[in-house]
Amino acid sequence: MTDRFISWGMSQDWAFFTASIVGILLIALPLMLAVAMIIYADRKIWAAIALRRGPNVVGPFGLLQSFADGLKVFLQETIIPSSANKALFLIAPIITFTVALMAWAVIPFNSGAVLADINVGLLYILAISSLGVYGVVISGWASNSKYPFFSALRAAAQMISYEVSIGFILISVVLWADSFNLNEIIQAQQGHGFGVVNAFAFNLLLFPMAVMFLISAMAETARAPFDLTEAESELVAGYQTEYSSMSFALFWLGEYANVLLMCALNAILFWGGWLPPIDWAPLYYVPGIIWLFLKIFIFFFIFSWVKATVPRYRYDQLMRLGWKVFLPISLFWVFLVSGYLMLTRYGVPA
Amino acid sequence: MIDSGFPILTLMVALPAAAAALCLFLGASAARWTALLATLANFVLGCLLWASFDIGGPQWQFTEALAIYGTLNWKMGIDGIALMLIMLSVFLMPICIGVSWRSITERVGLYYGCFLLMEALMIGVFAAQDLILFYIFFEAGLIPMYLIIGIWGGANRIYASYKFFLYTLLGSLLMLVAMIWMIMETGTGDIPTLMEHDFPAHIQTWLWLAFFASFAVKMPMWPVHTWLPDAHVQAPTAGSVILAGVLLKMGSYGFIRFLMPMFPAASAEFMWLVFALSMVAVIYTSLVALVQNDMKKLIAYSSVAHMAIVTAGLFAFNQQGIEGALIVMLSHGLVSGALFMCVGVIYDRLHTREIARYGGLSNNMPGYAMLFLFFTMASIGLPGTSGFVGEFLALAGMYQASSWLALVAGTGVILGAAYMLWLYWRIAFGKPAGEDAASMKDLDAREWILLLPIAGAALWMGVYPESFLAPMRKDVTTLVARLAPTAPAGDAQLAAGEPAPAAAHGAASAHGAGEAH
Amino acid sequence: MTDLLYILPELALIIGGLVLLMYAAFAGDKQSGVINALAALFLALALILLIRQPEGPTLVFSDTLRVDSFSIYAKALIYISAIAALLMAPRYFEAEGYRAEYPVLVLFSVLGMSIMVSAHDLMSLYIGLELNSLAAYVLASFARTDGRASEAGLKYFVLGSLASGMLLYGSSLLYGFTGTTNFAGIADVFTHGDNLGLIFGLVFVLAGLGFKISAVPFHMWTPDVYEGAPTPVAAFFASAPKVAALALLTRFCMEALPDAVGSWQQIISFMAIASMVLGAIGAIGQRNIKRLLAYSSIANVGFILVGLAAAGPAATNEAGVSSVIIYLTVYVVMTLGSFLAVLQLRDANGRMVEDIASLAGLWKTRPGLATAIAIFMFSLAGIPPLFGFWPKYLVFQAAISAGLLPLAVIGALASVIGAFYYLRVIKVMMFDAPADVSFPAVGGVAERGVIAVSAAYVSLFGFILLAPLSQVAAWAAGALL
Amino acid sequence: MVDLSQYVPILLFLFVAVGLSSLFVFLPMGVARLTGAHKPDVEKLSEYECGFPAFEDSRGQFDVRFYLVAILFIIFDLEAAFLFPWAVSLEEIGWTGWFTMMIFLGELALGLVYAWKKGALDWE
Amino acid sequence: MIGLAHYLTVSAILFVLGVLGIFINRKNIIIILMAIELILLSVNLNLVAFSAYLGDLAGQVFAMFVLTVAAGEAAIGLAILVIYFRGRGTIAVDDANRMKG
Repeated sequence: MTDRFISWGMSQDWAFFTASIVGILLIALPLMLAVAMIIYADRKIWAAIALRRGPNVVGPFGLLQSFADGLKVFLQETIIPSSANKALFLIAPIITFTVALMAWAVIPFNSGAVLADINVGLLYILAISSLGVYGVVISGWASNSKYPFFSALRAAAQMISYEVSIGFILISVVLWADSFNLNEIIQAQQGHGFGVVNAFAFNLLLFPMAVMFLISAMAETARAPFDLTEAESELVAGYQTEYSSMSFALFWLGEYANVLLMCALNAILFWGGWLPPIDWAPLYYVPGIIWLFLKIFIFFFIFSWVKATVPRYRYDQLMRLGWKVFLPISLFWVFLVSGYLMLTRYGVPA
Repeated sequence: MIDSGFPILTLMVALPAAAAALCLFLGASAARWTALLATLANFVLGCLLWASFDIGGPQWQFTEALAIYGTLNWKMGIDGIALMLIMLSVFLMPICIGVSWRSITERVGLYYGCFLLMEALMIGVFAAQDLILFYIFFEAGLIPMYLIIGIWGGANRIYASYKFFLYTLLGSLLMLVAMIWMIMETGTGDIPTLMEHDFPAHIQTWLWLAFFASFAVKMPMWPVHTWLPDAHVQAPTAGSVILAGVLLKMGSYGFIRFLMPMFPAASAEFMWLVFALSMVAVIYTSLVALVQNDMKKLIAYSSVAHMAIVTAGLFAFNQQGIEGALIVMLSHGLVSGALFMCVGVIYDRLHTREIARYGGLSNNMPGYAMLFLFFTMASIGLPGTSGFVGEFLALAGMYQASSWLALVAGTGVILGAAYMLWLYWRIAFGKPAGEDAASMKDLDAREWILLLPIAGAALWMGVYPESFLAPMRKDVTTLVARLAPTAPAGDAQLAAGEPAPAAAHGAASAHGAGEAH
Repeated sequence: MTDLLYILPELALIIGGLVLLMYAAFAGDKQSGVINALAALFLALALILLIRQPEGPTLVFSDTLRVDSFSIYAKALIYISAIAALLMAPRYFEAEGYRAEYPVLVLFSVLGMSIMVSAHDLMSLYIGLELNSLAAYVLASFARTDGRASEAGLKYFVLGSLASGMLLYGSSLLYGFTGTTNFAGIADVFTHGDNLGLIFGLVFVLAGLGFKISAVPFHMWTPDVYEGAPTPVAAFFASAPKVAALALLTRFCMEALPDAVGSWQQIISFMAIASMVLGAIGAIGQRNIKRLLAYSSIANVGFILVGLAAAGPAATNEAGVSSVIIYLTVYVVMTLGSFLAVLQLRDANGRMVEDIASLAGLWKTRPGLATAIAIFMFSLAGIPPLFGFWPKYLVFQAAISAGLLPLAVIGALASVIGAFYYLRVIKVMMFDAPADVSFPAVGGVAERGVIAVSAAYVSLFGFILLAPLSQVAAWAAGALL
Repeated sequence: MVDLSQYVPILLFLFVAVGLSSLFVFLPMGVARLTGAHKPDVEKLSEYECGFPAFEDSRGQFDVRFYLVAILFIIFDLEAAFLFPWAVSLEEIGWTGWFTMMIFLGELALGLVYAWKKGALDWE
Repeated sequence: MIGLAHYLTVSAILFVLGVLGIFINRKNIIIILMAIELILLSVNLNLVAFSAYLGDLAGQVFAMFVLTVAAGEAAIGLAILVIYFRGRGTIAVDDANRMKG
């Protein structure tokens, strides 16, 4: 894109700048739209599984429901509890939403279609998504109210617990792809499964990691069945209890943006990203972005499906799963994968 | 008598040390007897030592050497001066043991252990020929003395023990630094070698000051003497005896062994300082002694005055002065020890040292009064007693160096007579201060046995001092020769017109000491 | 792989630590006595492996570690004092229940010290230091129920971390301005003169190490930690880590900064003077014997630093370093003995007695113990003929031959001040009338035997071993020259 | 120094994202004042507590297990920091590097076992 | 362009802030823990900047070590703090005064 702007007579720096801004807007605005739609989709899927109709009043098939909700919260009064720490109270949703957006900077939508093609993309995502916990903790603290506080604690503990195993899971992928660059990880999956399937997940060694990553992703985004942070029966609305108006909506949007990000990561890391599912030439005529969106939606469907069908975990079960199941397994898998790769790629030690 | 290769000095150190270790584990009575036997045995060894000492022979005798590590050697050897001081120690030691035979009832083993250790260390100090070895013996004496004062001392013993310990430690650590410097400079810690080594004059000044700091405190010289009255008053009788008798001599021994031969130039340079301090000390402490109500304190101050005469005599830099100082040292060792014992005798009966509580003792304690009188006279320097010989010689030597000094020191001797006689008068004559003082019993057999030998020795020294002077004479001559190049001329040469050294000797023989060889 | 052969003692410690950690996890605290014994055995094994080690000097692991006679000697000293610290622990913790982590932590801490004394690189230095410190922080607050212990741990942690921070900041500057973290490489750069960056780096590193050896002005944590930490831990802190940190400091100065003597000697001299004087003065008002020992350790570190400062000039390298080594050796014996003796002080209810005033009349009830304490105190004060005199003499000697006469003189004066508080302990025990506290005899024969042996060693008997000790010290010092 | 220009878009993204979210937070507050929806009162501004006034300070003591999780997280997450550079440089460092890391992981696993046996991973 | 001097300056500022945070802060021990982390971060910044400047990897390796050790340190610090809080019920700096002298 930079080249096109240069050809329009811009200087190198300005062209780069403009191209970046355009790229950012091309990511951020559709993302917000996508979030709105995905909320609608979520409710629809959930309703369908529960044999209900879901939103169907606003617009055709209720398609405009999210926008109506958005307008409503926009016009609502922003209530800041008198005992709250006001600055922090307002900063928390900003952090949450900012972080949720930022991670998308390195997501490749197609070969070369990435805002910042940095060589440590995966590390960047890990780093940025770790920051998400700050929004939660700060909101819980700043509200100065019991339920948000406990919820924030729970959320923080939950998120960091699963981050550990996510870190180890990713090592397996990185080992195999030998890179942190998401594009290179995707390209490494070309024909990976049985020579034809473009996905790491079809590797016997990596499939368990794919499953674990999917589950960890749900826990990391506090989606059901791991939505203990806002378990209505216990914690009202969790750390968002004291929020209202757009501040509340920002948490909501950020949450769904994160869900989408996790779906995208699932797709990219284990299911070939923008590659077509099968390494078959005709499929490559379909633009990669379509494949990616398709995969993201499939994963989102899985997320919704799980949310609608699986009962909520208890907190101790959640922690046990993270620390006593995923962590040891992923740790062991690092050994397994790296050992296998050493033997196959670099030979038996002399 | 004793084979020259026989390590008698080591034996004399080891015997009491071993007995000390043994005493720690023994019961009261066994410890007493062990201590007595060990000290007596050591006294016998000392007599053997004296008998085998070759008067006029090599300067260093009974030498033994054993390398320990680096510049630290187990090197022993004595000259006449050391011999005499060792004799003083081994002579006083059994008496000290006897003094505390009954008065010490608590922790007897530790008590005698400390005393025996003191004996070993004192002999070590006088026999050591290695700087660091000397320092170790010198400094180690602090520990048993600290315990003796602190555990068995009087009411204010804690303060006294601290003061004693810290004063002496402060001085000697500075000396240690100087010693290390000397060893680094010369590459040897051998005392005889160092006694002939010529350090550059400006460095001598510093080294002299460092050594002086240590020995002046130990001696003690005015104004760093203040620990002594406290220590004496608080220490048990035997502790006072050993303190006055031997420990103070370590300081003057240091003057003779280190300060003067090793740094002759600095000694000459600081002669005025020593003289000034001595003069002040003689007058001041005598005056202070006059106003004391406490017998021990009075004798303690008299010790300071006597030691001032010693320093003044030593720094006269001539044969008479130094010989006199040495005799004063020995005499003071005997007499002040005996005086403390005399105080102890009545203290044991009345448990007070206040002069005013006594009086008229000549009535109910005639034997005691007689002995006390003898020692008082010896302390004053009555002719026929040891004190006279020493003080006369020292004053004669001083007069050669500085007539003013002799004048002031002479005044001090007169003042000494004043306070000692007054003390005796208050105690022995007049009316008894009370029933209890009047009803005190005279000396018992043990006390006679303890006091008589000292009286005998003092008398011997007074009548025939040559026995004691002879072994030391050659060493003193060597010392005087060593000092001669830098010694300033005195203002009162006795025999003008004759060659000075010969005249000096002539003066020495004038009072009957004579040339023995 | 051959590199591994040079760290066999460390390997023994690692494997021992991990095995015992697992044992501790599975067997629980009931087996802690066994684990304690096993840990001591592993340390003994490390000691044996150490003695069989080639004396080198050998650089291993990309020149980050140096195995030489100096490191071997320092490690031997560390292992032995750690064994002693281990052996005294179980009985102390008896009352509240001994926990199995203690020996494991000691092992890890010792491992860190092992790396410290071998460090030939800023990285290995840091890793060793932290491995030691992290375990030490936990040890300091090991008595969980004791408020003083956790406060001690907290203070130790905060100031220790600050120290590591300063050390690291200095390391980063040294690295930046020399382009290497290797001691030899740093030394090379210093031969071309120094600049402000290097000096800053050096100052920060020395300041950081100053914390670890508790030299004034970085000593604030020491009294609190010694008082608050459980007594065996305090004994451990006073011995092994001191050896390690001082050995490290010596090695750093000698190997990385031989051409910057002018710079570091000043700093070390300043720390030496300040430690000797403030250590002595600070101890005077103390009522708790552990605090007193803490100040005593500060003062003693000052004396050791005198030896190190003297090791600066090329002519007195060996005298300085070997005086440091000998001082450390004797100091370790004295301090371990003192703490062992303090451990014996329990009243009739089994509570520890730390108040000096309560020791009054100890001589009556426990004459042997009182004698031992008196020997340790006189020895710490450096009064001859006790052996504590000798290392003081050696550092003074080294200082004087290095032309640092003021250090020796100030050291002498500080000794006098120091003698004052050591005397006070003796005074209370020996002179004062017995207090109400009675001291029943506690501990086994072994414990009392160790006290007796160390008391004997620091008494006159030390001089008998003087020649071998000096030769070994010279051998060890030779590795750094 | 390393060329950091490829991170410039990320920096710009940060500005845009912060701007966007701030807008979302603060714009409705302004709008609410204009529309008159902004009507705070004491009850409205009090924190939520099941319909009762709050009993006590909300920031009370909380379970020590949260600290435990935090401690465990710090350890295990940061040890992973060593794995990342290792994972992409296996080729260069070869078997030595692999064995080294396996020893490291083994020790980490031992740590996990210890924490497990000590009950640090139990939430009950 | 941002050069070595800038990095060093920032790092020095962070370092000083960290040290001041430890000494000046009289409120809360947690803040001290944060100040310690700040110091270590300033060191890391230094190391990485030097490493990049010198084109030498050792600095980054060092930084990794520092990072890991800092983690361990933080963990232990937190653990000690928890014990302390349990015993004392406060984490105010001024209350850590049970021992004096």
